[in-house]
Amino acid sequence: MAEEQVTPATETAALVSAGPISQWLTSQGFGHDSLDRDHQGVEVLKVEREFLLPVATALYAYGFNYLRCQGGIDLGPGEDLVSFYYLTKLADNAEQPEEVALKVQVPRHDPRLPTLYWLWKTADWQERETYDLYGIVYEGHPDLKRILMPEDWVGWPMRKDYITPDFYELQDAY
Amino acid sequence: MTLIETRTEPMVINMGPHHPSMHGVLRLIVTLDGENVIDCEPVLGYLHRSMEKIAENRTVVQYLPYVTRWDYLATMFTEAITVNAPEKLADVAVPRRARYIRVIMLELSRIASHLLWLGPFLADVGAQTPFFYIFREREMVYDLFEAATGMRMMHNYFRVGGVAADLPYGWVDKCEDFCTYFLPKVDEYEKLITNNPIFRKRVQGVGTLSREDAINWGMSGPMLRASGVNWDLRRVDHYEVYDDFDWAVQWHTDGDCFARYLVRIGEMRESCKIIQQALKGLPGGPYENLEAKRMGGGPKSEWNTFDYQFTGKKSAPNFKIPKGEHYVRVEAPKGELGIYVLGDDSPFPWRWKIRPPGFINLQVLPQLVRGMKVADIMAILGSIDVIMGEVDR
Amino acid sequence: MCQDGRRKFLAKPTVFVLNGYDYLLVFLLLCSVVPIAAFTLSALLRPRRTGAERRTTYESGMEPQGEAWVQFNIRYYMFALVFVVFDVETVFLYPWAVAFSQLGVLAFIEALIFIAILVIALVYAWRKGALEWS
Amino acid sequence: MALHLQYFLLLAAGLFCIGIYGLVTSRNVVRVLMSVELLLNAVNLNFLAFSNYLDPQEIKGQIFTIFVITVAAAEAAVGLAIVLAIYRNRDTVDMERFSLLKW
Amino acid sequence: MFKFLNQVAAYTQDAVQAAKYIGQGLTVTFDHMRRRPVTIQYPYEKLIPTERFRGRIHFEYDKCIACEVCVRVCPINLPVVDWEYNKELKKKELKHYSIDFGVCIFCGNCVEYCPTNCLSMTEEYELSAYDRHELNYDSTALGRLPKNVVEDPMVQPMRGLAYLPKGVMDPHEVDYTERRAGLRPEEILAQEQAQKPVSTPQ
Amino acid sequence: METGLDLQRTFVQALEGFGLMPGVAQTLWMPLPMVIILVGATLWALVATWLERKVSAAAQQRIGPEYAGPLGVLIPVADVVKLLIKETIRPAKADPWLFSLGPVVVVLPVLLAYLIVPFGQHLVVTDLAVGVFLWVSISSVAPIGLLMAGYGSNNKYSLLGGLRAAAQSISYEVPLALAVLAIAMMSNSLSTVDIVNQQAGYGILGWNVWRQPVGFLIFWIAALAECERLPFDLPEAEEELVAGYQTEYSGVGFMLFYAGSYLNLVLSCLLVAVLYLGGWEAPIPVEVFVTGLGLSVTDPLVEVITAAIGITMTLLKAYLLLFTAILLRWTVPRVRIDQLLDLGWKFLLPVALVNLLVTAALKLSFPQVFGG
Amino acid sequence: MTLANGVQTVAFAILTVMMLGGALGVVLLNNIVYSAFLLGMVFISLSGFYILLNADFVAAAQVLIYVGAVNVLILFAIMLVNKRERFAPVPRAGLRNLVAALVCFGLVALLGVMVMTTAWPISTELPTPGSIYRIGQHFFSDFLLPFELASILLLVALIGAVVLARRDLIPEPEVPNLEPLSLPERPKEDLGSLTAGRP
Repeated sequence: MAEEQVTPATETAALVSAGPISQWLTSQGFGHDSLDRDHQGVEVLKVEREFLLPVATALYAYGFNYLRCQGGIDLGPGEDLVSFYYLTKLADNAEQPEEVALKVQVPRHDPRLPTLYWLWKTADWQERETYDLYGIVYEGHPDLKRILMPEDWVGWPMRKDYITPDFYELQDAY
Repeated sequence: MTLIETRTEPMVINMGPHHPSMHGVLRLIVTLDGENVIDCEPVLGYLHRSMEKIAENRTVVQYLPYVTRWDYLATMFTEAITVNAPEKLADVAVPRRARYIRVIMLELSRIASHLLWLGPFLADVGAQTPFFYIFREREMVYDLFEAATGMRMMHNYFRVGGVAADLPYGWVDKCEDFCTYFLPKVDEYEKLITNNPIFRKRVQGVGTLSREDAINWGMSGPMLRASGVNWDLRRVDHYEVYDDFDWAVQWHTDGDCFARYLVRIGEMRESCKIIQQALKGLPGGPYENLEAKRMGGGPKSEWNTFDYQFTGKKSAPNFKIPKGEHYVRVEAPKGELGIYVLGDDSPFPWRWKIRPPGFINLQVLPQLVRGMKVADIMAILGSIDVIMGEVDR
Repeated sequence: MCQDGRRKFLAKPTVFVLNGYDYLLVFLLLCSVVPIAAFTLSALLRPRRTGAERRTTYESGMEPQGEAWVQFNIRYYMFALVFVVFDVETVFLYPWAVAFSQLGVLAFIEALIFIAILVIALVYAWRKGALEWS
Repeated sequence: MALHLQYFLLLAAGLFCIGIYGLVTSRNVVRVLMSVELLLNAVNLNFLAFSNYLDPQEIKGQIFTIFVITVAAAEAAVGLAIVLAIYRNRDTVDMERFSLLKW
Repeated sequence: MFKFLNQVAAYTQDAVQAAKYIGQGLTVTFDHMRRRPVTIQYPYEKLIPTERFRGRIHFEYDKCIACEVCVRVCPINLPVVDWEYNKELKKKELKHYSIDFGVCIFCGNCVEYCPTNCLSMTEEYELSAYDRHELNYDSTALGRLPKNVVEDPMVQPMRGLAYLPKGVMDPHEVDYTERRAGLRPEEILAQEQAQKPVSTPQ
Repeated sequence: METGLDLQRTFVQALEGFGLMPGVAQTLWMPLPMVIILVGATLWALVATWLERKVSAAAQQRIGPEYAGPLGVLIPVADVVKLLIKETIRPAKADPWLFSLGPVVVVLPVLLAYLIVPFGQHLVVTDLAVGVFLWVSISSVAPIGLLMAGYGSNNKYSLLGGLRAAAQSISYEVPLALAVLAIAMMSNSLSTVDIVNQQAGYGILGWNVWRQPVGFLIFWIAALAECERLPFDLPEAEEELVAGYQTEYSGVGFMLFYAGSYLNLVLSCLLVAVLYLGGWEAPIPVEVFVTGLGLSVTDPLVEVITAAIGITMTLLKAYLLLFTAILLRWTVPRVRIDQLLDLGWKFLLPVALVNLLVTAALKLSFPQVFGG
Repeated sequence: MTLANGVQTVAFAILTVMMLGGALGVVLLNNIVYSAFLLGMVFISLSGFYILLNADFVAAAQVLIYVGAVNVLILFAIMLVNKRERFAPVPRAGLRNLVAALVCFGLVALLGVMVMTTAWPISTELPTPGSIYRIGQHFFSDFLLPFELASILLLVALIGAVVLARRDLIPEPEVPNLEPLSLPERPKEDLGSLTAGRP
């Protein structure tokens, strides 16, 4: 299913023609892989977590001042977790501004990656939410704790191998 | 200047979840020094229903009734984004008439949402009366919704490939009536509110967010535009048929609560203008005319072609979301409402990430209220325009 | 003067010359009957239920955090301070105002000086930020 | 029963002595200040009693009382400000610990 | 001194301006006092639900083929379709059908996708009950005809904005039987034909 | 001036006519006007709450109370009954004494101040020499009650609300007192009856509002602030403090606060009417008609009619002001605490001082116009 | 006994009880807040006495200043230093208090005897109503200097009090309490132990 979709993409990364942003990054010497463009033609870059911070900083310097959306993906039970970032160049009277998506795969047993809070403040709650739902730990985040789920919740609800506890199902309906 | 020393014990006070002005079930843990706010921590999740998890277990048809519960005041937008995501991923063509109907509905919904922002915002700074005035107009919008969709709030009207039903007959006329009725009412609100010295004093210079901060904090919608960014997704993304109409992006450079107020008031006017234009340009005209033309034109009439349908092709109950991923967004009244959808060629999406504008906009609240007065918390929170349904999802 | 030898030290009883103040006392008593009556009536009529939950302090539906009896901000005190001064001032000015028509220009000038000095106090408090909140 | 000067004087004496007691025994500075207010009020009562019984025409006692009230208000303002200042430095309102000037 | 006077003048001007704008606001609220209240006094006046209104679901037992599409499109698979396979007829035979309106959100998906139109939405919205289990409607209850607001002599029926005549914004102003805005397609056609008697539909 | 209806004299004389001792007759008379004024005040406050509902409803295109009595006039009665039979909950952590005494201390000064409201030459409970000054001074007791309630509830909202209420109350007392001072200066007396008499004779032209327009505005603003009406209702700002110092109160405690606030509002309106709008004087002096009709002012019937007109006029003026206050409440937003105090200290206080001095100067220059 | 006389006697009795009870409460009660509120009661009862002594203006001023201003000031001050403070016990505190009480009692007795034995030169003139005019005239004739000095006293008091009560904010390098606010009612999760992606 999804593992078919993304994992092979890393192997065939060379086959995907690198977009302008990828080329620029390469020219600046930032290691990354290009994945398939997404359905709207936005470049998707795969970054190792060690290089997330430099690549993100480079993109910030490049002009991507707006972190649109940050979230997590679970590639399936036992598979890696992904943290994705959609970046945009926000400007006045923009016409089709440049966009780019970053994806960072982290192993399920060690889901750690650096926070982007210090680049884009908006990552604050979005990363907290991803942490809350997927258990991806963003190192360096100022206040990483559960945000939507109760503080004492056990488990990461959005992971595909999460087993829904049966205690709340239709609590008082009958 | 020297200040009076204020090293007194801070008072930690809970505002919410059961508080008259918390816009739902938000909880703020506010640390006060007298009347001054030292710190504020929002606590969310009281309305969390795990909408993303639900989405992973529902077909689009099944999921559509849920989405109006995100932002239950701008319901059309949640439906629009929910059908846009699979629709664009599957490259489903949408008839032109359906797009026009969508725009009309979206803009009506924007008016309704802004109205129900205006009332509580004014109530937050202490004026109760506008709350009743806005309900008068909002009820009319909802009457129109009810006639077209069958429900006042939870419409379930948008479909993959169009909308659920054509506009009922007489609807276009009444919608025009509403627009002509509504614009003077906005002037009346402005007369009542805009220049009121107390209101001005309460909101001007309060909760100021600079352009850089607004972008960095990921603000969107009126929050962003009030901070001096001319950024409206209707213009940026050219989605639906907004390019057909003559309208202006509302933006201000002050970045305070008053600028947000002006932006939203302006947007109501613009929305009204868009609706008027869309009603005029509706392909095929109002339902009754179109139907008459169809009846007159016979089965092979040009009025039966694709662009004059209200829906391209009725989606199957088990409509499959094709393999692929993308991030779609619409300009909701509160800001950028986005969906990241990852399909794997099954009726259920593999990942359905919602980017609610309220959630992102709310996180700047502690930043804005620090150092302000207790009363400013309400003004600022009101000006952010959060709906806990979409913040907690 | 001292008619009664036994109680000669109680020379002369008071002569109460102010009229209308007996009304004040009686009215005060009558007024205090109102809340007492309200409380009594309500005590007879109202239901009585017990329970720990209903007797908790309201704090937006959460358990109250910490004491409400905390030290408070000094700004309120500053206003009270300025108020004391101006309250005393009004007390001085009332006799002046009432007797003004018999006092003449000199009194006006004297009161002007009086007020001017207190305006200095106001200006001082203003400048020193005693009337500020931030 | 009619009211006599002596009643008021006795009352004032009582109030004064209660004030003295509070002044001597209180450990809380604010209570000490309140006791001082009691003393001043006892004096005021005396003034007014004398004014009414001994000088009913010129009522200079009333004038004195107003001045005493003024002084008392000023005293309260400054006294409490001093209390606050000391409290800020010593973090206590205990009289026994305000022994800075003792030696 | 002059500067001070200027300040005072500006201050006064501000105060006058403030008073003016507050007065302006007062005129707005004062003006509303002569307008007709927009409230609809609910139990005595009621809005007639629109044609598309999604009220309580009506179910026709005989039409149902127990296909369970309604269950599949329902967000929470709510309808309970109890059927048995009749081997002689080689058909599914419906035994029982029920919807719990305490849980139903009236999204209308079941009605929209029902292949035989045995489900329909009625205009009935007053579903209150003393016990939530009373809201679990079985096939009989689902088959009852809905109550109509217009038929109730205690109620003054009114129509929502969309069904009022053109130009009328207040339902209090017109009788509910008055024609709504817009012509019917046949009428438009008739009008057109009246204008152009020669042209015939192709 | 011994004109006008003097019920007390008539009553006492009548009783003495029955052979009662003067003292006893006086004693019998004493509680009568008091009870009447108390009942009247309560009634006016109830009418004020009803008006509040109706006017706000009208301003918001609603209907408001409709079914409780004709036009819903019985709704205040229903309120009172409801609040009386409601359970009174005292929080476990609250201080029982302060919590219970708070509302009483708030409501007592307000009730007491009705003592000095005149409705006619002799239609006043008692005409005290210190009149308005008494009102100013006893209304300064209210902050104590507010602090009691706020502190006694042991609730953070209550404490904040109580402190705000006290701060607000004291801040607006000085401008209020100074505005009254200017009036007292013009009428050379603090007695409310004297103040009205001083405005009499010229009909609407003689009213103090023309001579004291600034004072009128100051007094009105300060009175609204003292009553905690909407532009200044910070102590119970529901958006911030839920209900301020009233948060923990239910049943009768709440009722006392609620009644107290409306009693205070009615009282303020009555006092504005008395101090600035000529009290019981009609816009055109009644004497003009009386003499025009060839009747004597001392004619008993004329006296009764004059008294009735006087009472009506006073109430009419007061309710006109009340209406303004209500409409204002439903029009404007609430000010912030710092703006409130700024307005009080940095605007009203200097303006009131200047107004006082200008009044004094004018009085020196034009003694005729400004009360000799 | 006339009516007015009766009212006065009753009033005197009530006020005496109020005043002495309140004053004793002020000095004896443990809770300083109660003391402050009782102080207000003492002030009000004193103003009642003033009315009995034909001083209506002073009575109103008493309420206005003492209750409305000074008492509020005291209450604010109490709330400012409102810390539950347990005073360190002082040796022989009971004895001290007893001695003080005895001395005070002696003082009362002494004063009482003095009051009762002195032949007061009581005036036979009747007090005139309208004391406020008289006070006004005094203020601007023989008491003019004190009148003006009073304003200076008030000015000085205000300046002194403002200077004392405020302290100029010295820009200390003190870091404002940076530890994040926490939710006390729920246990916090340990971030370190979450690495293993447990279901």
